[in-house]
Amino acid sequence: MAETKTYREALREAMVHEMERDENVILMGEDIGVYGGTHLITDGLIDDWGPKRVMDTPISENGFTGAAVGMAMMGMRPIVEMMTWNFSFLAADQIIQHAAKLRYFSGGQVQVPLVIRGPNGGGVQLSAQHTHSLENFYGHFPGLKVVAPVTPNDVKGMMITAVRDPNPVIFLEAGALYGTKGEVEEGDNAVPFGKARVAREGDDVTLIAYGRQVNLCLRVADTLEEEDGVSVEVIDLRSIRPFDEDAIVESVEKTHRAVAVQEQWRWFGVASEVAAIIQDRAFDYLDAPVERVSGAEVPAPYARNLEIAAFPSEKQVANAARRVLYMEEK
Amino acid sequence: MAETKTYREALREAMVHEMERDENVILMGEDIGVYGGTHLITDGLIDDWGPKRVMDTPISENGFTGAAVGMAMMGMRPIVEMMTWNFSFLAADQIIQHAAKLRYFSGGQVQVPLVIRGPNGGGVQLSAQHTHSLENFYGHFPGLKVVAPVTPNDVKGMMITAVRDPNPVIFLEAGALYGTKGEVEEGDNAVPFGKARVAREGDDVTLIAYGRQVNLCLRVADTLEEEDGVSVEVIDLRSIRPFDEDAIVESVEKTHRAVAVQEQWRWFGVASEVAAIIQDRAFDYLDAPVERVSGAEVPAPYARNLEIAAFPSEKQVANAARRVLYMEEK
Amino acid sequence: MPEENGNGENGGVEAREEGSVATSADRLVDLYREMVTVRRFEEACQRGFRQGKIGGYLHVYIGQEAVAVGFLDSFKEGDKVITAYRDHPHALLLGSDPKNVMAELYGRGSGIVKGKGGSMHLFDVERGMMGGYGIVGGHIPIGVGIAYALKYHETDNICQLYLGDGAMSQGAFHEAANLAGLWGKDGQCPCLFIVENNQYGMGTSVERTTAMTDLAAKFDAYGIEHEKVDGMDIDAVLEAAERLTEQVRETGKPYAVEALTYRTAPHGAGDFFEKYRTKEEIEEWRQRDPIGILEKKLLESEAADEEKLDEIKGEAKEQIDEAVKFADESEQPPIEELYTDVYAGEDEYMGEE
Amino acid sequence: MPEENGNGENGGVEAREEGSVATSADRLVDLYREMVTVRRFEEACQRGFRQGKIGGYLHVYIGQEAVAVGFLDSFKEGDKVITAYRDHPHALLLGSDPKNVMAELYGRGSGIVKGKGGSMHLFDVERGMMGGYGIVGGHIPIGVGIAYALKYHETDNICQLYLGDGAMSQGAFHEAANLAGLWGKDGQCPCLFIVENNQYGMGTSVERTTAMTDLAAKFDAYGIEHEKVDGMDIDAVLEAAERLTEQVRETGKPYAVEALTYRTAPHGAGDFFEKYRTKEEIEEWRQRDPIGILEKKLLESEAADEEKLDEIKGEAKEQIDEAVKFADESEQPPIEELYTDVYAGEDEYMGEE
Ligand SMILES: Cc1ncc(C[n+]2csc(CCOP(=O)(O)OP(=O)(O)O)c2C)c(N)n1
Ligand SMILES: Cc1ncc(C[n+]2csc(CCOP(=O)(O)OP(=O)(O)O)c2C)c(N)n1
Ligand SMILES: [Mg+2]
Ligand SMILES: [Mg+2]
Repeated sequence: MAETKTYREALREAMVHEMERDENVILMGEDIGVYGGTHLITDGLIDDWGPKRVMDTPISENGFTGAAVGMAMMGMRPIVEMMTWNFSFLAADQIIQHAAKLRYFSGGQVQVPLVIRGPNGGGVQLSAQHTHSLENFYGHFPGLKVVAPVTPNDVKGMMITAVRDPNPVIFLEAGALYGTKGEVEEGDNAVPFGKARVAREGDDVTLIAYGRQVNLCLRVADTLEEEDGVSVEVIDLRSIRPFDEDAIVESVEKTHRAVAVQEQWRWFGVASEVAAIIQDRAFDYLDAPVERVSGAEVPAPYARNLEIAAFPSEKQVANAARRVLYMEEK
Repeated sequence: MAETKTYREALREAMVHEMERDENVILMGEDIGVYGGTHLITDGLIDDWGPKRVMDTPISENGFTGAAVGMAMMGMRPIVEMMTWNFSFLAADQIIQHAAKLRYFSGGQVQVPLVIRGPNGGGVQLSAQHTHSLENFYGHFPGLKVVAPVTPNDVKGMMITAVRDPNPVIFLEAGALYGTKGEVEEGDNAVPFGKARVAREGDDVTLIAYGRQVNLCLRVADTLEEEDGVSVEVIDLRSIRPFDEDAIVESVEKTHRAVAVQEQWRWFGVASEVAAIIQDRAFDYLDAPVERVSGAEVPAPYARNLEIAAFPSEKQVANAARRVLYMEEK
Repeated sequence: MPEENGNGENGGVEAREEGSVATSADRLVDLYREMVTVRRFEEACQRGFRQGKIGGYLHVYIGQEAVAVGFLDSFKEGDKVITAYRDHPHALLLGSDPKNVMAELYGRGSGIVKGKGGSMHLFDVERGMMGGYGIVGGHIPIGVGIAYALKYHETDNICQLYLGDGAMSQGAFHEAANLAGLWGKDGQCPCLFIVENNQYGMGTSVERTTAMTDLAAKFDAYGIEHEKVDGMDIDAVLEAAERLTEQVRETGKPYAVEALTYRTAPHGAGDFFEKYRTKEEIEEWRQRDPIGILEKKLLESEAADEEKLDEIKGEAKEQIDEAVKFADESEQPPIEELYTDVYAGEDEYMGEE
Repeated sequence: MPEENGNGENGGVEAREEGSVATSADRLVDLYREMVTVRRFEEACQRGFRQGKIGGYLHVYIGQEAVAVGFLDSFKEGDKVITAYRDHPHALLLGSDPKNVMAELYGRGSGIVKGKGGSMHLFDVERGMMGGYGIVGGHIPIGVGIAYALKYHETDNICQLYLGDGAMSQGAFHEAANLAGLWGKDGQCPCLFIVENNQYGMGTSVERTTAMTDLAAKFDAYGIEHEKVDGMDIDAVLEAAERLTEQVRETGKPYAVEALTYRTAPHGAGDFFEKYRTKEEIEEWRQRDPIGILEKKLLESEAADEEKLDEIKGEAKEQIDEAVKFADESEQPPIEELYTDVYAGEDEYMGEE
């Protein structure tokens, strides 16, 4: 059974599903209660669940994230809303130095079942301090899990998995897509971490992405199919740590060509890792170097025309695909 | 003219050199003055320069880094000691959201001539919270420059360049090597950013590293030469952002084989970027996939045997080189 | 509700050395003009946002005008101002052309920061505007460093550092205030903290963020003297501003003022619901609207008549209409601008193409 | 120099409900034993470090023993304790075997956290020891969250949260204390903040970190009540500990104690120079050594004679010698341990072999 729902609804549904199941699950964050959440993800929940299950916090990202770490060590399962991931630099010490490592430096005596969630990636004209894609930033650190679902079904299923995971999970939502709709399975549709999703099957070239770039790649795939007669496979990584190496290697063994697409900056990003993995594990299958398409190497500008130029475009991706196919760019 | 000096002495010499030249250059940080600096880099300087040029601060990494950003906007040139880079997660917001982006979001009205320096990388048994290599972490962000010198001469020359740079510079010192000696040029030996150094010339395989792994690679090169008759080129990246792509591409065009070595964790690290660049720009020259050797994918353990196993070893690097040469591992 | 100190019977302002009489009719009329201009500007922004001309986040200052107008009245050449994202009035009052400010919000190349920053990042460094900032609390350490630099360079200037009630929950506030107090011991930190306590950080009232709601008194922890001022009463603000800017200038020590005020507008342009406060509460505060209060005062004291006030309003409207027109007719920034201003110096840009 | 409140004439401790008499001879002798054991342990650590048996960072508690000994005397089953890296006494006093603690410092597999954490990261969760932490201030929010969870789970336990004077400059302290005060309004945060004010953070004295040096009073900003205690006087500490742990337990509200104490040892094992303080100052404080004070008290009150004290010292020495022997003879952790405890659950490890 599946119903059409927005990304926002699916996400909320997952959290409610888990709150019903386990009273250790609580929500906390800035303005998620009385105000309804800046992105309305938690709108109304404080009325149903009360302020103990839906806690408003002061503007203290490091403080409340750290408090949530303490709660998690005690068996609670906090889902912390980072109003946007841009504010998480303030909580980086608690996330990276504490949540991620506590189990290790306690010799396995504690675990930190904590979910930190919020919108990631660019929006519309949010400018330099409010536009970041932090997959690699958190994905670098052992002890964390990092996921970035793009479909409503995945956001629900991966949130359910995240809440049940005994480890800290960095849950990167496609902030620009809260209102987009898709089929969502009813009930418990837990989606495992570490498994990529083939968003579209194809034979000639593999586009590898996650988050809203998956949708961009799907559009590009249509274009390439129609205009260039190219059969495109699109892989949605969805899980950044753990990472599904096999999925991309297998695909490239079939297509012999790959383009990795990301909104984040190029250097030390996910696309570089993708390229490194493919050249390592599918060296003999590759007919062209893996291309990377990334956001422009500048802080995000405000003006809409500059901003559009700063995000990866369909044209860039299509041309990268054409290049690895040794076709003429357009 | 050159003299033998320790890394520590060379570093201090550079700072003093610039303090003499420009009274806007000040040092600030925790316990750098009265206490003499935990790593004795600044030992004695407060006596020579007084507390206005050598400022002790409270334990407020985000606060004093931010204050230094403000000072820099006003034309001062603070050199901030991060007692160790492990504490910089607390200042990540000031570094990434402010120092790096201020010039952009002010439309070029301000500049932030700020150096943040301190020991990076592992030491001996410092364990999980005190062992990080943050090259990729900061190297990802446009607006920052990131360098990681390993020789005494470079640490001096790159510090001089850093102080004169009108942009925020993340200066990652090889913390484990403060006491090591090398030839250091007298006077102004400014070393430009964005130029890698060929630490050893060779023909059969390229080892690419930075920081203390350069020394490890040089030892491996000796071994490979002696034991396996292999001629090894070693490239010291030294500058992470800007990055010298040409140097590694040229070397691989000659050797056809490369191993990237880093102490940091593998995922989204410098070595992945190196591999991505090489497969992109030297695809047709490569005779084997680029291998990556990284630190073990765990928070740093305390016990010495575990710690040693967690850092890249000569054996791992030598075997990676043998693999790309299609030779028997040892 | 605001406490009432710093105004009332003895709330008059001592004549400044320059000889201006604080509450002189002319001066109050000028300040009225400033408040009205700011208000018109903000209303035009709201319209622009609704029309889709302004994007991203937009935060207006409606209801709080007396605070920035009052404190910036004591701004002296060479002083610096820094604030968060609710920053339009600070730029305008420092003399930035409304045209360029509006153009910025419209994302135009003629914007005050070339269209690169938008509403939250107004800079006009020549005029002392050291920026608007988007990370709550993030600008506070920067402002303290600016104040320090002013002394390091042996000027007698000060930094006016504006911050919200919500920002006081941030660690950055704590660390920075502590540094200011510490450096101030040696007279090295001429920083005037101006807390714009508009009762809410987004939808969270002060009482819901801290058990100790006397925000001024929080500065005790840092050895920083402080007081409160009725931020709806321009006279009270002017008095505090003159006295305290002088004091900070002379001592080199930081000082904190909590201005009790209220944002009658929503937090941001996208904040429609306002479930966190009642219509009655907003109405109650509207009674104390700073422009309304001053209007009444001007009329009662016969410093101005209705006609004069209408004239001022008309001029303000005209000026802002022009700014909107300018913004609307300006071009988007040239696409090459994407890659400039990333780095200063030779290697202005280090990316691909 | 420490203020002298909480002791003196009326510094006696009220009898607890359980009927124990605070200053009973037996109890003081027991506490003496604890202090001496901790001291011996720390001295053995210093030796171990000099011998190269202990690596990394090492911070000992010498001079401060009365604080942890006194407060942990009021620890009840189910309570939690969290502190920074100067954490050996806290583990030992909660009942962790000195053998395993020493083995940890020696980096052995028999260490209390399997040799993975070292001196700064002692955990004994079963006994309530929620860890030692290496980032100054980092554990404070965690401790506040632990206290909250204790109430969320409807226990009547509390969290003893130890922190240094230096840690109070951290933003994390500010944010966490504010949360504690806020949650405490509803009785939901039974957290006892124990500031171990040993006068220095590394080489920086309190006066050099803040213009307002009354650390207890800094809790005013968060609506958290507070007091100071002479941390060199075990009697004073005991009195405060009993009274305040009960109060926090009953009210669910946080409370803060500033224990005035002194580290007579260097900050860390590698800190030889001590340019930041004079020999005289150290000597002055040594006069108030908590063990010395108690020793005198025991002898004067004839609660124990020299012989008894020697016996205790001997036993402590023996116990610690055994711990050292155990540590020294233990094996390093098996190399496979490198890859365990990274993740909980099925995918215990996700790296390359
Ligand atoms: C670190 C951080 N957290 C959260 C936000 C989102 N946010 C923007 S404004 C705001 C409220 C700030 O309130 P206050 O400081 O009182 O300023 P006001 O808006 O009332 O002027 C919040 C939470 C942010 N920008 N930065
Ligand atoms: C965030 C951070 N900054 C700096 C350090 C280095 N450091 C370790 S201990 C210490 C002093 C802390 O002083 P205090 O809190 O008074 O504790 P004490 O050592 O006196 O017990 C410092 C600066 C650190 N561990 N973490
Ligand atoms: Mg506010
Ligand atoms: Mg201390």
